Amino acid sequence: MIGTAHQIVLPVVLPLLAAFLLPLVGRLHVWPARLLGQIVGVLHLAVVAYLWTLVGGGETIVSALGGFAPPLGIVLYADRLSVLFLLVLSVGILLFWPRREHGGTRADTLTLLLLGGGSGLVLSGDLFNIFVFYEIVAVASYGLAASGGNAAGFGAALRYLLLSALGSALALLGIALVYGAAGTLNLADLSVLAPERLSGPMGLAAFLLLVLGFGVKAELFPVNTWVPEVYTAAPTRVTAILAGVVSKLSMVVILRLLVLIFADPGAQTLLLVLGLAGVIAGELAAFRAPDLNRTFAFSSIAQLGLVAVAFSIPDDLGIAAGIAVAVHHAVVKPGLFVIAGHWTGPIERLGGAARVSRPAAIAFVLLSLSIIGIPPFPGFWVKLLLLGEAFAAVDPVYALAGAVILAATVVEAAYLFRAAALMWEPPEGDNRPPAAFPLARLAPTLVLTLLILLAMGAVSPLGEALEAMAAEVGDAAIYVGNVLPGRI
Amino acid sequence: MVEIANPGMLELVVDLVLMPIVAFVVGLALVLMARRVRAKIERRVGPPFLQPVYDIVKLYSKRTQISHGWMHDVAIMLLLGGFITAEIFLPVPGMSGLAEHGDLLTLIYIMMVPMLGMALGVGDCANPNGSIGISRALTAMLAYDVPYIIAVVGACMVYGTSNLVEIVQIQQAGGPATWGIVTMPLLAIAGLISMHGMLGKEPFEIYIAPAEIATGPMVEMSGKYMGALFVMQCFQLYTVGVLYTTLFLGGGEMWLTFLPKVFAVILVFVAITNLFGRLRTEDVIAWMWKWPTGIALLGLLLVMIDV
Amino acid sequence: MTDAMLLAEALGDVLYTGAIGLILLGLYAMVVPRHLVRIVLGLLLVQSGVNLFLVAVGYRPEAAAPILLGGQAIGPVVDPLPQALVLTAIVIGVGVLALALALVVRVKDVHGTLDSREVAERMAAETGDSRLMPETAPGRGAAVPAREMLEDRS
Amino acid sequence: MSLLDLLLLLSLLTTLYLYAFGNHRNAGHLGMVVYAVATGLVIAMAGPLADGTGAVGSTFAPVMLGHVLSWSMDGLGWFFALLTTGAAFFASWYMSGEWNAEQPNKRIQHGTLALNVFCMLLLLSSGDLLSLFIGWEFVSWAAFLMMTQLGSHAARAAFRYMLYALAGAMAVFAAILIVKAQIGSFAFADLRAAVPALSDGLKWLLFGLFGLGFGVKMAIVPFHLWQAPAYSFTPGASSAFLNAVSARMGLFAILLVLGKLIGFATLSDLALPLIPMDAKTLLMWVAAITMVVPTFIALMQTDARMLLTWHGIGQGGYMLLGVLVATPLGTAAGLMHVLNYASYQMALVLAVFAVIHRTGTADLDELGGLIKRMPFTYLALLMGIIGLAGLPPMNGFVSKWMIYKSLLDTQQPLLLIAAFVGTLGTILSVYKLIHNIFLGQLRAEHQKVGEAPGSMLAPMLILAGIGFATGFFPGLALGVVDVAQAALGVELLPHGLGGVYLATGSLNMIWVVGIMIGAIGFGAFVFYVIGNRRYGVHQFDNYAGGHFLSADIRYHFSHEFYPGLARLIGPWYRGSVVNMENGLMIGLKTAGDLWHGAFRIAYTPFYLLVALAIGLWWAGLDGGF
Repeated sequence: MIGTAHQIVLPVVLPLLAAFLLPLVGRLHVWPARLLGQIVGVLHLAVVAYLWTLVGGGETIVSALGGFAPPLGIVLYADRLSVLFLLVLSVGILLFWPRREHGGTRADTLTLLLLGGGSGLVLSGDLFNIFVFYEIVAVASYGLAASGGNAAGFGAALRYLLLSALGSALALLGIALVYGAAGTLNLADLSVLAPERLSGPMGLAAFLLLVLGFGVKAELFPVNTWVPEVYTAAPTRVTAILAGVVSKLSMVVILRLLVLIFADPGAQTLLLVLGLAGVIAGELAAFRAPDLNRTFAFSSIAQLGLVAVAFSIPDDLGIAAGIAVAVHHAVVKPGLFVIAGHWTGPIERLGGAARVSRPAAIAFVLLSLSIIGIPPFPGFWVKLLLLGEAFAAVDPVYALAGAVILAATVVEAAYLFRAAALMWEPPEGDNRPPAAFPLARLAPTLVLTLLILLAMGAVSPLGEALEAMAAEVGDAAIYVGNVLPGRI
Repeated sequence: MVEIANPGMLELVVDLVLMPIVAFVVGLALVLMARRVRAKIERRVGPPFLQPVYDIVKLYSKRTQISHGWMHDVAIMLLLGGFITAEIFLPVPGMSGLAEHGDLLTLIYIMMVPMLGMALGVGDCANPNGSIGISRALTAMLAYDVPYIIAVVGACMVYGTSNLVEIVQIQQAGGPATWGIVTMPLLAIAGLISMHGMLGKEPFEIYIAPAEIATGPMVEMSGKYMGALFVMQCFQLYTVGVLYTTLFLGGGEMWLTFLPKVFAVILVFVAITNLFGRLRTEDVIAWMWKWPTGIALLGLLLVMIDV
Repeated sequence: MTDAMLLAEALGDVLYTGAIGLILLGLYAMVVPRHLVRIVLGLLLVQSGVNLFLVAVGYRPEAAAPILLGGQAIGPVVDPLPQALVLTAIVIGVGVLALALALVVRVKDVHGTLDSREVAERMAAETGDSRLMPETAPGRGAAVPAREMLEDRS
Repeated sequence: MSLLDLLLLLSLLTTLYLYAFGNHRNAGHLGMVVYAVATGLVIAMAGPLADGTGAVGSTFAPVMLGHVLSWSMDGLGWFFALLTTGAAFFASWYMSGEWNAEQPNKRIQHGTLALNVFCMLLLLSSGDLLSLFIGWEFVSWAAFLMMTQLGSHAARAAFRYMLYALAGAMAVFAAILIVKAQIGSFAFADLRAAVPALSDGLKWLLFGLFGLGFGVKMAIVPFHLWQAPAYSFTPGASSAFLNAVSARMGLFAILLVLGKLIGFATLSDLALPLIPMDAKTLLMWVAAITMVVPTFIALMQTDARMLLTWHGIGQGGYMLLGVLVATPLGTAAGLMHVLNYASYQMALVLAVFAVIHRTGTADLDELGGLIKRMPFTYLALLMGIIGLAGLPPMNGFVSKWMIYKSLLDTQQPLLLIAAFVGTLGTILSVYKLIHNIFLGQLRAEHQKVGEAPGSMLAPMLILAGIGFATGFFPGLALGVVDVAQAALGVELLPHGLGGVYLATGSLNMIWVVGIMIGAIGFGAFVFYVIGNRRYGVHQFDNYAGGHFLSADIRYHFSHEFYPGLARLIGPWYRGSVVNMENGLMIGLKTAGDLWHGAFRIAYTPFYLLVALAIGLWWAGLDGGF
């Protein structure tokens, strides 16, 4: 149905507007600008929460911008999936809102840009708008990556930019291919036309280009080389946002593309291969990573690989598993990056960390346990969902993928617990123990850990909600029916 | 549950008393025989008839009775107790004692108890020579027990039971053609060699080696401690002889045919003993694990094909 | 089929070939050279190629520009949508390129070099990952300020 | 609220309480009380379980992601639960007195013990495959927590354990997910019903995955490397508890899944290609190798704790072999060995830790003569090693005899010989243990060592006493075993108080032990009454080849106790499995370095290009360009 709720525009427009306003206000004085940014952030959360009340029961909101009806007009589409990730985005960004950093309001502006762009990314119902919002997110993240002010940050941001821009260009090429074949860019419209016009190798090539292009942010396998550099060089909060939230938004886009347009075995196989390669590459590289930052960077590559594998399973429950992995990772990884951002330096120097700051060490262990997938932590149920689907899939390739994931889990536990065990050891030799953790810096981690612990008690309702959501997302007909009533 | 006909109380008591005594007396005779045969081979006259008894009496009545600790004393009790127990579970003509309540496997384990007791006692003496002796003796045990157990297992498979009384009955019912030595000659050979090792005679007596480690386990034994060892030797010769007879030579239908078999077995050991020098510890293992074990495994293979 | 139509068809092919050629040229420039400005220029080439491709997708032989004159259509027109898209893409591309060049300047400032590989090595050294490069690393975990390294080299 | 609820709740609360207030000096006593109550609860559950079909359910059944998790304890779980709470009771007793006063990390010791008990009870009462897996993970991590508490090399050993355990757990996870995918349910009954219909390949897969997963916990060869160091470097009572109970969880799971659900009979129908062997025989040979190899590794140890834990691995092989024989006798033997082993191994480990407590070392080259100072500890250790070596009159003999007998009756002489060789190695090794610690010369620095305190002596002597009592009256233990055996669906073994009577040979321990006591009594009579009076001398009053001995002269043979044997079989210790483990680790590291390097060095768009090219080629291939 075409909803009348125009609040759906607010999450996009508000932050963008504020982002452009902020530097102007900042000219006058810094603090009102910062206040403005924060107010908009909170407002965004409020709007998103309100949106959730609208779509939470399974309804959807479709809003045609400017009054042009789809497929000609531009569509914003909000269902539970998009609002869920809006929520993740909003909470993530609020939790890691820039503190007083040098550069005045620059970081605030970029963060707002990211917020607006990201909101647009998950809400867009149109391939080209997705591209535009993706670029907005990208530009914001380049700026944020360089905002640490350290030499490595500039280099990393540049290399990130080059790769990402190349990826975007290729994605645009993919969009051109799609348009050339189908003559439309509206997702719903494409979904109707795809079986006819995008099923051949052309379609697959377009999907490849799109996945490689959008995969840069989603940390997909061969285009994720920027990850360790940027996550090491960028400020902790930026790392947390990029790894925790932004990467998931791109995955949501890829999911939409897969479900609506490229729902054929070729595309699924492609995503499976990329995802699996990401899992292997990420876990193995993390195993040899010299410091916590890189460890988690590689580990998040692997986790995103898991998401890709889950999405590639041709089944609604696979989608549910993918969403679960994504959300779980979005909760856990930022918390871990906060710890890594404070305890930098070689892992071997972590000795004595637990004595210096017990809450941090305990949070580290709990979050690690969850990410490895040890019962009763939520991570276990997530993995159960994912692997259960993998082993139940008709194609035995998925069982093989499941086996690889299980093996990767052991490697994952090895590097996480090597670090955890070191924390309880006394410092080696003459080394000093790592710096004590101010509780204020640790606060986001503690909040996220608490969230994980609370989720332990709500596994079943969450799982049911996820399955309902996945059933909705997985059915292209629902999407098309909502956007283009009458076409089906 | 298989019902076992319990022997009458009186009969049991008689068995319990008589079996160790018989074992002791026959054991003394066996020791005497061993010494006389050795003397004959060395062209000596040899000890008088009652010499073993004299030895025991002498040792028990010596004034120097040095104890090295309570484990040293307990060891002596374990030595004697272990072998007496073993005798009671080893059927002989007319007396099966408690053999129905514990089979061949049990007997093998009971026979290890005095060995362990002695090892503990020697250890308590705090003399490294003794400890070295025990180390060597246990190593030798590891060597000879492998072919030994293969032979025993093979025998159990052939007879289809591990009950000693039944093993004897089967052989006696079928006559010499069903004796172990006929039905499983290879196992019988392996058993003979390994039991020779068990007796600790040349060439397997490196653990005593008087010139090197001052008689090893016996280094701190004097007086009645030594006497107990002497008694143990009687029991050991008897047990090994009877066990071999029971497993491979048809057991005993009556004492008249039974005792000659036992003496013959021991005579073979004694005869072999005097032909050899002494093997080093690792050579004992290497040899035991090569030849008797090989023969025994071959025998077991034949048995398995047969069964 | 008229000559003009044939010419128009050929033009379409030329457009596609040119676009693909630009993209390949750009990719080459991004992968092989190590000079950062060349790499950025490569990116420019790729973007241009993609834009050209997008325009070519909307191209129809013998069609007019999609401009309404006096409120009425004038026969077949080329697809206007790709053109609008390209416009947006060009704007975005310019922005990104500007940002890229700005970052190149900063990189040159802090690292003192425009060789992409050297930049990578220096970054690795600064963030403490010298596991694979003993010859350039000043020592594990030692964070050497970029300026000092610059002076060392001169 | 059922008894099971009560039991689980009790142990959970104990865990929380002891973790919070474990530093209190009465924590050990509290633990004793709690574990005694828990044991009582377990015993109270026996009634409905005795016929083998009953189970005590839990009312706690959360629904997780559409799967109902259920917990209910049947006879098999009950058997192991009894073992667990009993072992915890003695461990807690050991920790209640002087030990407790001197430990720096009491809270962790008490807390982890309680946590382990809770997790084990949870595992033992699991009612479906999912709760089994959850319990399995719980047990693994609880044990990890217990092992890692001393830090440094204990932490390293625990870390290694964790990797092994997790790899095993992942295998189990894969197996239960395959089961779920194939039969659509996690329920035990459904798996049992579906097994006959599964294909052979699938059965092999499940056998391999479950066997590997559970086998890792049992430390069957070649997954045995982790266990000895992990158990050894854990403090006293915790180590004893781990030794006695922890690895038995693997046996429980094997019995439950392979024995009860899939069925050993099914396994023996799975033939291997080329060689005449089936899955069950294969596992039996694995068990046999597990009996022999770790035992001979134990023989070469110089640390008393390591020696014992290596033997623990070998003893696990006996249990597995016993239950795999799968006749009434064999199953009973394997299960009884679990109880017996727990009693003597705990006594042994506790005794060794008492020695460490007094002397500060467990190095077999640096002790000696302690029988003069710690006679009761010596007694506990002596009874323990007699049990471990499987000699009469201790209970270890009974279960080993039954294992031998079952192998003999099922015509498997080669396995029997392997078992026997293992026993011979054990005898050698335990003599070295007791000789090097307690016999021989008392070292000068240990002249003033005192006997272990009563709170530590009592549990180990009582455990040794249990070992003797169940050796004297095996019927006591066999009665307990019956419950588990009934639950497994194996025919019960007819037995009396004194032992078993079979057509092919019987064992009545009342007679054996009775006669032995009598005969030793007679030996004592002969010793004390006949002959001249003995007199004690100082240990320096020894034959020393003409030397005068004094306190500073080392007159004790302990280092490399079996030189002849070592010379011969030394070259056989090639460390193949260690090399395998190292190789795996190096391979992993190399792969990690390669990927890590790939992320670091190359200029990044290159990968994109390669992926694009391959992808386009593949897309063309797939679409038929």
